Amino acid sequence: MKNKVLLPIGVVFFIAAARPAFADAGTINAADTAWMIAATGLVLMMTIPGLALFYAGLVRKKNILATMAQSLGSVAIVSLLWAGAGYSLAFSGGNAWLGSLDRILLAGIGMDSTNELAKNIPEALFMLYQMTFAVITVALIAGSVADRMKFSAFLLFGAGWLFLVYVPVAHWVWGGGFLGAMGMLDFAGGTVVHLNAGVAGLVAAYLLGPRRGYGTENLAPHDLSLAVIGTGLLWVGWFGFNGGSALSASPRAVMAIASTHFAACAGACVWMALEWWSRGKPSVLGMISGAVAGLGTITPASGYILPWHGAVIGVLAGLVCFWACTVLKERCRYDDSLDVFGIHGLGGALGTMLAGVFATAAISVTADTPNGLPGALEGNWDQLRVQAIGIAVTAVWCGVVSWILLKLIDAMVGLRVGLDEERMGLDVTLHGEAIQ
Amino acid sequence: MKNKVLLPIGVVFFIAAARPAFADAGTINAADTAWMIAATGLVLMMTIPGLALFYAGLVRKKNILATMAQSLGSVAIVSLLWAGAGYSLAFSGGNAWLGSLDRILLAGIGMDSTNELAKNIPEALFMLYQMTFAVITVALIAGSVADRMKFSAFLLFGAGWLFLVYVPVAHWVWGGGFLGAMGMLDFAGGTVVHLNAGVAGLVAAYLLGPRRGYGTENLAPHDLSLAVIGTGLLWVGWFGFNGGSALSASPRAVMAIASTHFAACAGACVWMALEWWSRGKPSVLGMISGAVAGLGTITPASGYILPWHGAVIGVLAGLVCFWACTVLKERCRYDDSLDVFGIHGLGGALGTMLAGVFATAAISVTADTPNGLPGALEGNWDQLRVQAIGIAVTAVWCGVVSWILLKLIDAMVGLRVGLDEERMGLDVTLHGEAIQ
Amino acid sequence: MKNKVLLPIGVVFFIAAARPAFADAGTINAADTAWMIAATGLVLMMTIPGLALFYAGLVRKKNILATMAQSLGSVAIVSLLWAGAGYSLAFSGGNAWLGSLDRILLAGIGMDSTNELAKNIPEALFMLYQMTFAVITVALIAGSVADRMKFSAFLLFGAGWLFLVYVPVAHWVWGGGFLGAMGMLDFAGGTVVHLNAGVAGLVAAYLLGPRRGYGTENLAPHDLSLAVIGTGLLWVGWFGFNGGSALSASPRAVMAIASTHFAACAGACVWMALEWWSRGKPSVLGMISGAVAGLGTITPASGYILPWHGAVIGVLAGLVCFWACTVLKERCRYDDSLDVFGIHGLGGALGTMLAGVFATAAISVTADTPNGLPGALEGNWDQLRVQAIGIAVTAVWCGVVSWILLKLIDAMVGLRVGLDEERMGLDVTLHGEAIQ
Amino acid sequence: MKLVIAVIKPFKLEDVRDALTALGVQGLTVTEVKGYGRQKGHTEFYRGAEYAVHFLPKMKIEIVIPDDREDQVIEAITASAKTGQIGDGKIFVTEVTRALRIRTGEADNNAL
Amino acid sequence: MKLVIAVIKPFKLEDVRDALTALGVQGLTVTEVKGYGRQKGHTEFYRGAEYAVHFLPKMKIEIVIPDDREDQVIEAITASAKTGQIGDGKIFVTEVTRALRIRTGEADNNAL
Amino acid sequence: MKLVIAVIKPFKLEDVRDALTALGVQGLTVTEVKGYGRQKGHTEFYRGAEYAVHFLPKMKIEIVIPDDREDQVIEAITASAKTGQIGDGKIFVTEVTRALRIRTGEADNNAL
Ligand SMILES: Nc1ncnc2c1ncn2[C@@H]1O[C@H](COP(=O)(O)OP(=O)(O)O)[C@@H](O)[C@H]1O
Ligand SMILES: Nc1ncnc2c1ncn2[C@@H]1O[C@H](COP(=O)(O)OP(=O)(O)O)[C@@H](O)[C@H]1O
Ligand SMILES: Nc1ncnc2c1ncn2[C@@H]1O[C@H](COP(=O)(O)OP(=O)(O)O)[C@@H](O)[C@H]1O
Repeated sequence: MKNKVLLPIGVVFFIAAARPAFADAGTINAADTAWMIAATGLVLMMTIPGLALFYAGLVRKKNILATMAQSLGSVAIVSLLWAGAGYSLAFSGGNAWLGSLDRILLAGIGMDSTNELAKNIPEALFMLYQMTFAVITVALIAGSVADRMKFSAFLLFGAGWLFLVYVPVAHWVWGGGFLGAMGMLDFAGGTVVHLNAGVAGLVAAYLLGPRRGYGTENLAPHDLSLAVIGTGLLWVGWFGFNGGSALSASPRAVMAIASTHFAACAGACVWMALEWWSRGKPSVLGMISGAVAGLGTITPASGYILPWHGAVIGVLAGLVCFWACTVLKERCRYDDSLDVFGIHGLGGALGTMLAGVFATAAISVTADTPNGLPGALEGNWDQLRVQAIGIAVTAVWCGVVSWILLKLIDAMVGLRVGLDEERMGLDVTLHGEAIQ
Repeated sequence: MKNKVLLPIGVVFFIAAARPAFADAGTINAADTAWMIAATGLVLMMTIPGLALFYAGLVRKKNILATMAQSLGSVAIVSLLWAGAGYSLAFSGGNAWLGSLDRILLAGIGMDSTNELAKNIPEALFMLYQMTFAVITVALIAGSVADRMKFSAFLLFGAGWLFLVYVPVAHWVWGGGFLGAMGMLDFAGGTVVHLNAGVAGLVAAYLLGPRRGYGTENLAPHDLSLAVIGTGLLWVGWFGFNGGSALSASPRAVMAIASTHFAACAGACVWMALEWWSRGKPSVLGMISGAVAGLGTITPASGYILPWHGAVIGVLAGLVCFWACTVLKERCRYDDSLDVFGIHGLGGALGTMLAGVFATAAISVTADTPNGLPGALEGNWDQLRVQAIGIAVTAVWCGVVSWILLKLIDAMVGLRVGLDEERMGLDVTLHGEAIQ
Repeated sequence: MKNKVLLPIGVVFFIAAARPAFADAGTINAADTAWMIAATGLVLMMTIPGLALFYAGLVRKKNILATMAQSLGSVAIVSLLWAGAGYSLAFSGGNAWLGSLDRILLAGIGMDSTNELAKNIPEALFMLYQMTFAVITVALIAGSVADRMKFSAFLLFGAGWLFLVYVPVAHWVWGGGFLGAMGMLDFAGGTVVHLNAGVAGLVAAYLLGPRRGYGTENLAPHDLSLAVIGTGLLWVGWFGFNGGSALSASPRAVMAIASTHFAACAGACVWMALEWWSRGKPSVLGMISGAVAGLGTITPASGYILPWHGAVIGVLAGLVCFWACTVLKERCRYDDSLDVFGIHGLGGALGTMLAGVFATAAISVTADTPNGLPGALEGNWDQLRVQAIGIAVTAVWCGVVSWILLKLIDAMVGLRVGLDEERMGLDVTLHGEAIQ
Repeated sequence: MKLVIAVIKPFKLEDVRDALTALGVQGLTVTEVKGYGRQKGHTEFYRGAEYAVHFLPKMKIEIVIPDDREDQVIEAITASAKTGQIGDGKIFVTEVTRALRIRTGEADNNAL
Repeated sequence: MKLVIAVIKPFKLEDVRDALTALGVQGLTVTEVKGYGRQKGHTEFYRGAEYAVHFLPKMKIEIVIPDDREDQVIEAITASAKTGQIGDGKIFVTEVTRALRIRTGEADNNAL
Repeated sequence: MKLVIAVIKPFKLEDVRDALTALGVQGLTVTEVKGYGRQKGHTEFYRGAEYAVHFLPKMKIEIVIPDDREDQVIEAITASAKTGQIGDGKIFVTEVTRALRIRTGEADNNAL
């Protein structure tokens, strides 16, 4: 809210608009607040129950509850750590590398405080909204290690990774750090969320080793209908994820939602078509995989592009992620159980590059960047270099730190359950309960 | 947007966009945008996962995924076709019969463009919101043909039907076409959505023939709990469906939601009471059927009436749809598997007539119709004639075109799976996967 | 929005909020309306499908549908009775004991009417929002009597209890009655909703007697994954429950949501830790129980406190409710099947006391209470006395009236199904259907 | 007495039960089983992975009958369960040395 | 050796198991089955359609025991599974010619 | 003919099937069962309540074979189902007096 001059404005809205704005504190806008509360709820819903269902639907019956426990645990623990220090270290100023300690334990967040990055909504709301991103990023990783990781190890990893990887990367890209300063485009988390989760998942899958029976036993999902419910909630929730990243109830939020939706549709159609063509049958798992691939891939570009760009990105997402899950994984022989790397990791990287391709000045224009942020299609080829640097920095940092952290945790409590526990299923052995 | 006087107002927002406001384009209202984004998300949620669950819960275990695939496929394909041409042909001006080609491939939809029909929200949002209606209408039809239609045939039918039936009818009623011009009342889709889907479903059910074992084998729903989850999400989503049709965060939206909710409650109570009385036991399927009957039936009237009218309409919906599903269907010997015609078709027609009965000037008043739109109860008996014409035109057009289209598709790829495939279940035979 | 005169804006709410307020009718605010519609939808979603799933996931397979029927029935019947008279008796003025008859059958609720208690939103919206609270309170009680109560008896009880307990208590605390006048703090329903439901449930559980096989047979939940889905929807819905209780899209709503979320997280962590420590395994049921305990307990305090208070309250909620469900219940030998008393009853009472402890003037300040409402931590020890009176009055009234009402219904139709019906399961015997 | 075990196609269950009750058989016990045999299964695929599902859903019917009804019962099952297509299933017979009705204590043929 | 097959009401399973372990029986195998018999089923209805569900949930217990324990075991099951109401179920006995413990290769009575 | 009943650990099913098909066994029937035996179950707890779950998931395989293949089949099952740990399961053999293929009416050894 930089402009304190009174300006003529041409409209009193039919229904009451509500933007007082005479006092300094009064930069908070009720309409934006209304939307951002909804968006925060939507992104929380993406993790519980969205992601919990999506993942639970893909594992075997004996691991359904354990898989859900990982989503629940991520919400509970990451949220508290975020309030404790994560938010402060990511989003409260600081230097190019890390935020400040000003908001440790939420100190100073009051009724009328706002964050520099979103002066139109209460700071507590900005903090909560960003929290839901940290939560889902950690929860996503669980898909790579499904069916075999210890719950204790997962929680320790999530807590450590939040501070060592998520928080710095979020600061670099969004919180005033060097990647953002360099002009890197990542609207809603192609690198911060999806690439990050994908790389961490890949590293964890390598370190843990494949599931017992991988390649020999039937590891088919127990109940794909759960995964379909989860996909529906993820999809709707993504309106809050990408649309909310506009941080206002504005046309930009709408544009982000439009490209997001068309990317999901195109991803689903492409994956469906590829399966139909290659195997004679389009699977439901394929359709939802394509939709999620489209959603993950559009994320970094969503607020910078035109709706039809979304469809193009969705098509590319479907092609690349299909190949990653069916060909690449086979070839590299890692067991990324639920394809976090193949879908989110590669999708996130691809989308980050495509943001550099499709960014459109007319959409990405803001008060701070009055000329918009053009991409390669509009002649700004250099943007691709910036995007590539962002991807490389994130992937390397995340990969290395995740590896070290997992090694440490392995030494402390062990990463993987025993063979008998894996065979009996994690529900009973880790949580003492079972789907009857 | 009545007030065109310039007022001083003190703030230009940091992020964007949306409130430029010095020019004509500046009619976009953030509060309405906030609500309409939420409403769009809610209506999408009605299809995935709402309707997917509702229908999946009513079929046999071997067809659960195939049923969900139909909802997913409708979302993916109808959305893209809507962006490609559907929106333009339905909602961008044109003549009495069809819209223009101005918005083909979303051409011209920018940050500050609006549609004549909703100047207070970004056009992209109006386009998305209307898209969710097209999506669910096609998805609804799947209920009639559950358990036996080929997935390929369903997708072809959905794509063709969208352009040949949905788009013209939507234009006629809402997009500036002749039914709207005639004064026909259909607030949120009694004819456009529900009657349309019901008639198409009925025609399809006749052409496909009954499910193998209909009337002899036990075709009981596998897991009604899924249908209950679906009903809950449909019900909540309907707040966006009917409330959103006010296109603003206004008392009218609230009134629509109030009558919607009471209609659902009354429908559920009536169906429950009828079963209790006629069979000694109120079934859960009965309760949710009544609720959905109430919701479908109130739809065309919702934004024109008082809340208590909603309860009356819900009662009538429960009575008529109960009779349709238990008596009429038996008598006419069609196998409309999940009662799309009995609930949505008849409910939509009934509600469209009742909109003509209960429309209340004080509620239906708008800028364009400053005297409101009174119904028969307020002396405007002629409205019933108009409503009847709307119903007849829609039903006949939809019935004839659906029939022709299905015949064509039958000739091209065949409508129905083989007997063995039907017996093994569509999940395995069409999609190569199964609920374990 | 009738007022077309240009007016100076006279009030800048401390919190921004933007409620014009110079004209009588023109007080309705679109942004607040947008958020409150969403909040109303969220709270409805808490009952269907949220609570329906949460409870259904905790019973045995043969009772899943019957459990869901209780949630559905509560929605349908309580909503209609609320419109009929409940709202009027609770929220339309009246005296210290009961509201007036002014709004019987929603008389007088028009497009621009507002309630004194929420002038910034349409009255119909306030009525609907409050309705969703009445609905979920009745639905909550079903958890205590799961697996054995007659559906008819439950509906009769719900209807009677609504008018004899819920409506008066809501009026006493929120509608202008004597508890509110005394200064009792209950932001979103610690006494009105949670304590009330818990006490009614406890009384009902005592009168019905334990489930057949309690303590000897294996009564393990059939499918906890349903309960996890339910928890996710309850959690997100609670943003509408507590955040919506601010009745505006304001920082206060955000603060309520923040403390709510951290309480849920802390509750989940504590319960998880207690189980891990006492039994070696953290169960998923434990995590969700802790989350719900945190959510229920924070409710009365949520809009008066700082976010970190929420975490503290969540910790206490986890400790107390864990003890209630594992130790207290064992000792007192009642069979409160799904721990409505242990979690909601005690949590509601605890939270109501803690509201008196943590209430913070800076957060609880409003136009009516410009100095805020300080609690014991800010020196206002007397608040604890007031809170205790509120709890005692509610518990005694609810306990006594529930007991009498249940006895009456027992005499009329009988409370409990027969032994054979209980053994065969309520789905088949009461509703004539089953999960296959 | 004999225990007749028939493994049949699931959708034939009602037909078989009707045929048996027509014969006066008063009780039988049914189990959902998976069968492996000449009838081929199908392939399910999940993203990269393909699983051959060799086991097909079948119904196993167990009926204990007096010795003299064996032929009748087998004929009734054969007639009602037959579609003529591969996978119709099998009937096996074993000897039962004792039968008892728990409720009354009636034994052997009286217990059936 | 004998194979004792008991079809009982599901909620009696724990009682029967307790009675058998009290006798020293060290192993048994349980299957969820559907029973058709004198005990009547129920009708389920779904909108227009009504389906008579003739098959009731039962538990089938299979126990292989040395010949000399047959009477004991049957008595224990009868006593513990009985409610006196229709549908209590049946006990059938067949001859087992061979038994083997997979883990150790122990045979016949030693394998049980 | 013999009916071989093997109760094995679920994850050994594919191994056993492979071993049997290698022998030329052309059909078998599998049932999900719960086993009670020396292998201990686990405890599940739900808020206040603890339930001892004594019954472990097992797979029951039923194969009818000609008399002369009994030893072969039993050996194949033993070899393929063995982990050496408690709970590996049992094999029981009973006599079958008659077998019939429903589709063709072929009888006894020809029906298998
Ligand atoms: N030797 C056998 N022992 C036990 N069950 C068998 C045997 N052979 C076949 N079955 C059962 O019978 C079913 C049908 O057998 P299959 O060979 O597929 O067809 P058909 O009965 O037409 O020869 C199998 O799925 C299996 O359950
Ligand atoms: N002849 C039979 N062969 C196999 N199972 C039987 C037979 N008769 C009864 N059963 C089983 O025993 C159960 C109980 O039998 P039912 O006739 O209902 O009651 P009761 O045992 O009191 O006579 C049946 O549900 C069925 O599973
Ligand atoms: N006497 C018996 N009759 C029937 N089934 C048995 C018997 N004893 C064991 N079983 C089955 O065999 C399984 C394995 O037996 P168990 O005693 O646990 O281990 P082991 O086979 O190593 O001795 C049991 O779970 C049960 O299903």
